[in-house]
Amino acid sequence: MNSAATATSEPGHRAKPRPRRRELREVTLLVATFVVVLGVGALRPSFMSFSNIEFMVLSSVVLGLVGISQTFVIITRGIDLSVSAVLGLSAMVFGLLSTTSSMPLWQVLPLCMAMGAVLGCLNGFLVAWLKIPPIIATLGTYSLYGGLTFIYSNGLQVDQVSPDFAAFGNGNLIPFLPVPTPVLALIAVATAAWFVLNHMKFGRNILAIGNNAAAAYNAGISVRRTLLAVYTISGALAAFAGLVFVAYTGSATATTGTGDHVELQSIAIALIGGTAIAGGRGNLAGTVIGSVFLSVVITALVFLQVPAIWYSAGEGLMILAAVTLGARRSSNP
Amino acid sequence: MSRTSGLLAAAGIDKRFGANSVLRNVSLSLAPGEVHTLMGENGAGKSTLFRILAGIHQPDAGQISLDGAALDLRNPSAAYGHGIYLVPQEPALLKELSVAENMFLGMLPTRGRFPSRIDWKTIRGQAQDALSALGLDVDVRDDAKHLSIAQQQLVECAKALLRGCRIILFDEPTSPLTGREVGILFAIMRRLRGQGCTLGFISHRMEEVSEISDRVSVLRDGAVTDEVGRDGFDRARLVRAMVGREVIFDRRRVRREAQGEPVLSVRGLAHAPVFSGVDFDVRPGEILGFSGLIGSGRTEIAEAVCGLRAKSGGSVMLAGRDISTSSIGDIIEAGLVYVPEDRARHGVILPMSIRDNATAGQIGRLQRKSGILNRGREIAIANDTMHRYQVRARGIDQPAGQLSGGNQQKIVFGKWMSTNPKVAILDEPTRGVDVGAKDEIYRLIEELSAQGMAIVVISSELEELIVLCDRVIAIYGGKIAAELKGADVTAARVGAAFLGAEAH
Amino acid sequence: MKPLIKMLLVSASLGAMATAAHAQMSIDTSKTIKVAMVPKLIGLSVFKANEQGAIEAAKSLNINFLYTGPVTASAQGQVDIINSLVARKFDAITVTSNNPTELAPSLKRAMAQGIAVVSYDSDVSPDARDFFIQNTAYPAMGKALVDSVEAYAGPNAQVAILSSTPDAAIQNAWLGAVKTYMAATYPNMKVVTTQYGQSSPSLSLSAGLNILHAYPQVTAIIAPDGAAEVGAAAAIEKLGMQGKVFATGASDPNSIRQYVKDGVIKASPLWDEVGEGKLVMYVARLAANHALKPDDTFTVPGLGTYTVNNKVIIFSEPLVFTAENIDKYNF
Amino acid sequence: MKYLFPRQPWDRALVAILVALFSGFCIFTPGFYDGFHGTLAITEEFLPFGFVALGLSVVILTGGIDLSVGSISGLAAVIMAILIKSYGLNTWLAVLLAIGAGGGLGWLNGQIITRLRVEPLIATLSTNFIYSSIAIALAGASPPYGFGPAFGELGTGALAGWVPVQLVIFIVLAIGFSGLITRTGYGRRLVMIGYNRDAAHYAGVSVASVERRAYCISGIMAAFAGIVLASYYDAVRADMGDILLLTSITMVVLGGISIFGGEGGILGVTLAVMILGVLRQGMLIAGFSDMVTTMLIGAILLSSIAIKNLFSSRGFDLGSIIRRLSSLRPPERMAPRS
Repeated sequence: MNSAATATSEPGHRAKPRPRRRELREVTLLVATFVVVLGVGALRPSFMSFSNIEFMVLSSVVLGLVGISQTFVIITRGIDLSVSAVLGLSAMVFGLLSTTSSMPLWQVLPLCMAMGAVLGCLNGFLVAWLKIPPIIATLGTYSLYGGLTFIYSNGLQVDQVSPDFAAFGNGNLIPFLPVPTPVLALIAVATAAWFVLNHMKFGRNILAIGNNAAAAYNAGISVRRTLLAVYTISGALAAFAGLVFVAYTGSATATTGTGDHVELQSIAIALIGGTAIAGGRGNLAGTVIGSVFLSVVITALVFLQVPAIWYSAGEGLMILAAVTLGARRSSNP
Repeated sequence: MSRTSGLLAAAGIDKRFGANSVLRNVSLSLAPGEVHTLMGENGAGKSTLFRILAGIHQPDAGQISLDGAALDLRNPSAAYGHGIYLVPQEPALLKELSVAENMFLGMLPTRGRFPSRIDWKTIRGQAQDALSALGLDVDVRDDAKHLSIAQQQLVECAKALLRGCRIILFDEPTSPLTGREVGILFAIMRRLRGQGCTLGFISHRMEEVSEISDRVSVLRDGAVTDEVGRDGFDRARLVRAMVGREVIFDRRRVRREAQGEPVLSVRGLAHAPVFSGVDFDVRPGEILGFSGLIGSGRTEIAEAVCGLRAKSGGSVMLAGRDISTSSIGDIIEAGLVYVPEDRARHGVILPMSIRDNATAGQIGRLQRKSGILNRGREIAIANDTMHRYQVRARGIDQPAGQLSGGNQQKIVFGKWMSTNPKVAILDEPTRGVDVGAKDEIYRLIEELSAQGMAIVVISSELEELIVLCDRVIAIYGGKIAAELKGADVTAARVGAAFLGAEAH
Repeated sequence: MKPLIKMLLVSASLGAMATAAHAQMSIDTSKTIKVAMVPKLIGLSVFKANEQGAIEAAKSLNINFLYTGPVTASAQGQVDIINSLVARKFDAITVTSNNPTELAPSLKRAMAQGIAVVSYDSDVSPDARDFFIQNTAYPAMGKALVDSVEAYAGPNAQVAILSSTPDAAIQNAWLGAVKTYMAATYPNMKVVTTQYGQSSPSLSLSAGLNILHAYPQVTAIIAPDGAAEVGAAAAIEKLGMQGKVFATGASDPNSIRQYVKDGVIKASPLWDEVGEGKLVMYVARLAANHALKPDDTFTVPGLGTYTVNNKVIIFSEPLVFTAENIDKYNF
Repeated sequence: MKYLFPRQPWDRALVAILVALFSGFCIFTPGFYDGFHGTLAITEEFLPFGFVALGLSVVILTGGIDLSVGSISGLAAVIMAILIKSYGLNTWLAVLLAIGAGGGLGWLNGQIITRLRVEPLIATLSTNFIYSSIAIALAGASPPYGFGPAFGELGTGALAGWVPVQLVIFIVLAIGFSGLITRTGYGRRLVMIGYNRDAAHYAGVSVASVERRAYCISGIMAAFAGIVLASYYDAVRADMGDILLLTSITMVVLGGISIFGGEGGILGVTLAVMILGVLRQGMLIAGFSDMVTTMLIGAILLSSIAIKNLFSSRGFDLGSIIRRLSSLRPPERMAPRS
């Protein structure tokens, strides 16, 4: 609260070299994940079977993808609640196109992502140009895009997708490498996101805006264009997650995404991963590992025969724990 | 760095914010190789003028030109393009980013084609070189949040140089700095001037102005009232130009040795590592000075005494009552108030009315048993504050944000004084306040003291402590380093306490 | 094998009976009436199939038909819609409810204004509707589900249940019937876990995978919910456990066609949703005409003769989809 | 009563919109105007949102948010139902206890936010998960229903046969909340915190305790909404509050309360409750489907804030509109200071 008064060193010389505090949340999470896997695995050996581990990783992919874009948005001090609606719409468009038309995968994929980008772009416009607080702007578009899904689907649902689509969701892209394509996609997207955030101007501009938008503007960074791009990417990635979802599950309904509260869960994993809700600081590796961690914990609850009704409570407690642990560490000046 | 000579001129500048006319037909020219100082009361429009020159605001009318060529400064980066850089009063470094990145903000060099990567090595190297050139020893990889305000200002200077800016405007840089830090800043300003840079400077402190300036322009109510060259400096003339009347300010209070029981008594106050072992007493009618550098712990001690900040040990007795564990509200109720130095952040709530602000310190007392506020008393208190401190406003329902800075400060002052405290701690009561208002505030403090209030004044201005205080405590490194009273409160001794403290 | 074959025979003979029936009641269709069909939510293909049948029937019955429902499966959303239908002076409202009791007050208000209320699929409280069309008798459905498990996973099957939500009325009724019948008929069959898919495809799939990982002894999954059965089947297929674990449930043929053909689902009971939609319109027309008594019989051309028993009409015996017959149904 | 008359341009605009909407529906939508009582009875369909919105207003005025209102109302209703059905408690005693439970849950939110220093958004997101789990667990497979006609009066009854009980309670509560915010010391502190928490802290306001009480109030109102819903439906469900959140936030924001805290009043919220309620019911009666209505509410939320941002503190005159639209520079927020 009193940061103005806490500067203690003098100019010209530093009293002591400060240890540079870097909280390595991703390492903490990785350790925690292993602890859970080993612990539950000791009680229920099948928990550690390859197929179960593959499943736990695979089932975190969709959330992980959305979490990455959510991380970018949160770094700018924003929030994107519309991701789940975009995901649902994209899943529906992709699924219906794959069953009702003969468009090949390589055409449908960019089409859906472009659609997601357009929807995200509208969010960006509302936030950056019309100055609507992100939580309100994306709450509004959440209703709008959710409605679009209903109108588009007209009561239909996707029950199965064509084989090449299904192969995209379940097969291995590289033969002899037992890593399913969605996991590869997540790794690729996460690596690209990490590169953008740490080694490209665009990424640094995002961080600068999250720290202090006015200062960034004064330094010649186009705040509005950057925000527009961040929300656009968020929409495109959510759409991509929708594709992965359909390809993996083979089904989509009008409440896909919104019904599963992907928007809240993606925020949750970003926070568990160590991204600060106040913006300016983000941890992509943490987000990705956070999504795996969430999936591992929920699966562990099943294996430990905890009644299903308590899963969401577990999720809530986990967010609280992650956030309070983070607050403890960063509250020291 | 191959720039033109850099004669920056503004002509006929008008600027309004909503209904407020801030600048009216202002003309100013900054010549290369000179330090041109802008003086003026709060709300005179100094910062606005600099911000217009730096492209942050756009004028409603008028023209800015560089070496005779008209400029269109639609945003700060356009200004950088013409070599103009503004060092803001409170440097806006991005806390979570490294110092090096902050310095290259908005112009990060990249290498490679696509995707072009940020060239971190070059950034770090150049940033370190630029800081070393200014004599600042900071690890550029460190996060900016670890720098002091003074360090941040020097980083801002380095930023300007990195951008090849030769016209650097300093918006009141010295008010958060200690004397020693000001010395370092001035040395750098002189070096820049020697290199042919054009420097703009805003300050309230007369000594600083006469020390560094080659030319002074005075603004009053949005218009230039005087402009003098170095040889024409005359304190009285400048002050008159600023306030529009004569001000006598070599006044000195008759120092008193207050008697009687201490009304506030602090023992063993500690909160490691910020401060520890703090003991002091204040008696009714006494003005106690707290001297010390920013970051010495003086503000933290005061806030801990007033319950605004956690403490790990020690006791605070107010009029014989232990208030060490009381809440802030109870402490104010018991008669101890702290008037913070940062008006905009801690003092006044800009969107709320004068009435709401003036009564904000005593909501509890205005409440009836039902919890409903006594409107009549609220109005009475607000009117009384307006009257007693001569606040210039349309009425008590005007939002505080529409008032000038000086009038806001008066309301802040009135807000805490209207709670009728026994002890008041005033933190930098004249920070960022112009000469005329300063004089008025000194008079008010003396008046309150004469009525028997015990007052603690925290200040980093030597002159202020000597003019006002009966007794001065020097704080260094979170501890009481020296105590001076009576005849010992002289410029030499208080100055020595600063120096002595620094020798530790 | 035996019970299943018997069941198939029963449903086949029922169909034969229906076509053989002749006694046709004349329905007064002189006046155009407005009838609304309110599903649990719009956007699910099972309800869409009802709509398909209803539209067909509405034409011949001189009905001005409207299909409208909430976007999420919420009772509140349905109440809002029912209230608006009352205000718009519909002649009959047909509804499958998200909650039996929450809808009751607004349906009672509709009845008080002379609007005929017909519930189908999921019932509302008996005093809040004129007639209820039950898809199929609960014990019959429970029996069909358990029998299909026994047929392929044997009488000692370890069964997992994957339902929609803990308080889904119709699912709970079926599961109750499943457990009763199981306990009475196959004492060695056991339910080892109950999980919920919230009627969401993704959550159902996760729950299905979780079941298979966490309970390796499971040999059959009973998933009496559209999304749940698909999720369970997809989970079995993903893990390559076709032939080791069998899924059954209550889902429309289009959703499970692929899995039935792949052998993950051998038999899955449901009923003819399109036909049910037709029947709903007939009953709505009759109720609006005040031509139906609480205990009555009537005949629907193309569907058969139905008995009204204390305002309840059972649509049919379970219709069991298998690899042989599934291509005959498209909904 | 003078202060009840809308003085803010925003409130006046809301009044105009409400009047236009209402008369528009009365004229163009057959079935909307259903006699005086029938039309008033429409309010029963949406006032539970309004109760939540009143409580949320208090939280949003402090600059916070409460995402757990939906699960609190579901949980409170389930608690009440169980107390009545399983423990045979007197209905009204059970209602009181359930409202108390709602207050307790809100208080717990406040504790997490102020003691653990968790962002309100995150804290209430987490407790939303937790509370809904508890509600589902308590409700079990067949949640109780049927609480008797006396209890039903709360949700569907009408005073003197024509004024819905819900409406009477809402008006009383709205006046009470308006007084709480504008007239009491607590309200003053609330607004101070919303505008500038640091300044409030320095002025001796116990920020944490004011906030805790705000979340407590929000919890109480959410619980009350849940109980009204239970009465209206004569049944409870664990997830019956889920639909409350988005619409209630929309009502608060459309009502002119700034999501950043401090600014706005209850009059605006009351008007927004009526506008959104009338709009939704009117659209449904006019035959628009649920999703079109939902989309429209989303669009209204966006355009209302956009309009407010474009023209805030600059009045609604044509000149300023043109100026704002022609200038694409970011607004200069900083007050001039030197």
